[in-house]
Amino acid sequence: MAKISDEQLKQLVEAAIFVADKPASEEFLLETVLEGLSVSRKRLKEVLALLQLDYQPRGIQLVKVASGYRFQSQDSLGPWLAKMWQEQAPRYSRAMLETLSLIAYRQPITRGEIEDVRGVSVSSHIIKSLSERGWIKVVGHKEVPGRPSLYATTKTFLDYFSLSGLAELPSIEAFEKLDEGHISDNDSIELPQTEFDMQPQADEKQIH
Amino acid sequence: MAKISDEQLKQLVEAAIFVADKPASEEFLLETVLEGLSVSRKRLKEVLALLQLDYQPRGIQLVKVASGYRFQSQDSLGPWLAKMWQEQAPRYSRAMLETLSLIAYRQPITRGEIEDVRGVSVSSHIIKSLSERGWIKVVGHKEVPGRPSLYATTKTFLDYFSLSGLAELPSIEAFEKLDEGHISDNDSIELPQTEFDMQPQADEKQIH
Amino acid sequence: MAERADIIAIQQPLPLAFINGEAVMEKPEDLYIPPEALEVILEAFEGPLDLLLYLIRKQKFEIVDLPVAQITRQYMEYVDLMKDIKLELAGEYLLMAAILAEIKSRMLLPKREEENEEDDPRAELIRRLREYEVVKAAALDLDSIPREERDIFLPKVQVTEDCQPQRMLPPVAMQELVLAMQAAMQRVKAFEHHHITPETLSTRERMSAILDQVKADEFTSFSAFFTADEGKAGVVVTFLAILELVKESLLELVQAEPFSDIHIKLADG
Repeated sequence: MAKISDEQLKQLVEAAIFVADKPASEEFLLETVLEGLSVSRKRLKEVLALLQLDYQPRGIQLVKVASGYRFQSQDSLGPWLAKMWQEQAPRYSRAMLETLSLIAYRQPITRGEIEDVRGVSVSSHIIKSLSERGWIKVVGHKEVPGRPSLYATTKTFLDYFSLSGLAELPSIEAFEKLDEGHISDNDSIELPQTEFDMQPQADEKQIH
Repeated sequence: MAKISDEQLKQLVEAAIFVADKPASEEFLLETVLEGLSVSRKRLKEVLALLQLDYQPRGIQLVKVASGYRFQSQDSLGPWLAKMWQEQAPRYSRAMLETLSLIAYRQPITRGEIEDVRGVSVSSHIIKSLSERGWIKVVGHKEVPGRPSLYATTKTFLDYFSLSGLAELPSIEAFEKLDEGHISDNDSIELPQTEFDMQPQADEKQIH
Repeated sequence: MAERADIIAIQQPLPLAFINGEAVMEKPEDLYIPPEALEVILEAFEGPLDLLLYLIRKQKFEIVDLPVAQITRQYMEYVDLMKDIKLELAGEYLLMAAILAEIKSRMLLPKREEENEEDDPRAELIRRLREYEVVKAAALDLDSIPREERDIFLPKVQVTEDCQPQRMLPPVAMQELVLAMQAAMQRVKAFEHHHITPETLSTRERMSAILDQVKADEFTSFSAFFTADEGKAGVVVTFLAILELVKESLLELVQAEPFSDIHIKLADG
């Protein structure tokens, strides 16, 4: 088997993650670009850690998301970088975000269960949009009359929000407290007033 | 006008070139991400030169192409990176497998002899594919009119099938057992049905 | 329900009716909404729980204290406003109205001694409100975390032009090779069984024989060229010979209709 120097290995892994079409997992790297180079997983992990350090002060960061490693622009640069595109980023309706949050925090969950919590029906359109974006999928059926679909979030969802796992979702504690039945009343709750200011702008795509 | 530190400017320009959909020209950068930041073209050029230096020892490089700046992988890494886009070649045809097996079991053998057994002609494509894969080679010529090539399998072939020699090929009795239909259910011979359901290949011609 | 009837009765022409509705609004300063924004606001509620939460928070109540009488009244005011501007009022809002009315009536009943906190008729509604509040907050949090397209952008790095996708060669199992060999050998055997020894029937020879047999001025039936005693091999040779002759334009084939008998004659000229 061919040998590769640490320097070459770092360059190769770096370039591979940059040019890959999707986040690159350790397996993917070992099976493709590093195939036949007798690089151990441990050595690969070391290289990845080094690269993460290298890029810490840069405009682009090496991050680990659910489906693997990828480079992405620093969060703080977002507002500036967004100027490069005429079109604004899609915005999501509250109905969609609430449905998505429930699926994320309470998965696997049925549509009926989502409706019970939200107090309103969930439109098929929302479920369809979330499925089409690849954020949710049916993972099974609940063994109750009607065998309703059980929904869960996907890796694509986590990748989109730059999360490596569900545990990284914010305010998961609130859900845990809720399950235990002792949520504190002084938890900061946003008032709806802010919501009302969000009038859709003409050039925005509002996704319901 | 807002001011931006040299460090921030470098990060912003770097990230912008990375995430842009096409090579980013100086004008493009000044008019989009740097808009309102009072960055002179001279200062931008300095930053670009610094970035080019930064990336010199890395797996990707900042290069200036006709329409602007872009990052691209280091030339020398091309052959390795190519492995990331592996195309799965279609499975071998029955004609190909039979030809290979005849060469393996009856070597050295001429193309004409293979055709005699198979009852159909052996396309040049098959011989070429097997040769390119390094599994067969010409080991001599039969002393008959036309002096046809004699084919044999290679060491690469043995390595692929983890055989230390031809003697380790499954014995011919195995075939007879199969012929007599005495194959027991726990014999580990299983093949995707598709292999044998295959329609005659375009590269096979009936011999009249 | 009498309350609601009153509101409808005193309703004035749109849109002023919503703003100067002193008769229905206890705290007009809190409920003042610019008329053009009213519809947007009412549509912004994600359902009855959302509306109730809004009312509770607006009055700075604690959910646990849930002053049912007050909240119910305000809730009904909003529901009526929604009806007035003909918002498509979902059944969920009316269902909640019924729930509130029921709680209210139960609260009015004298408390029995042995009743504990869990028998509070508000308990279930309080539980749902708190649960919904958590979901609502989670949705806002989710919306605020950095995400692709809006806050995070992914680099697009080119590979150099000489970098071509690598073609993976198909895997071959030893078993496949064995079975292929077996198939080839079986074919040899099958061929030997039907072997006609020696190879006396040559296609060329048969071509000459057929040319002798056919006539130029009348058709001969296709079947006339085949003889049973030659077996399959004979049929094949004859067939090939005829095809060869047709190919060389020496014979002409005629078939009146599909599947009918084929007739053969010598080609003209």
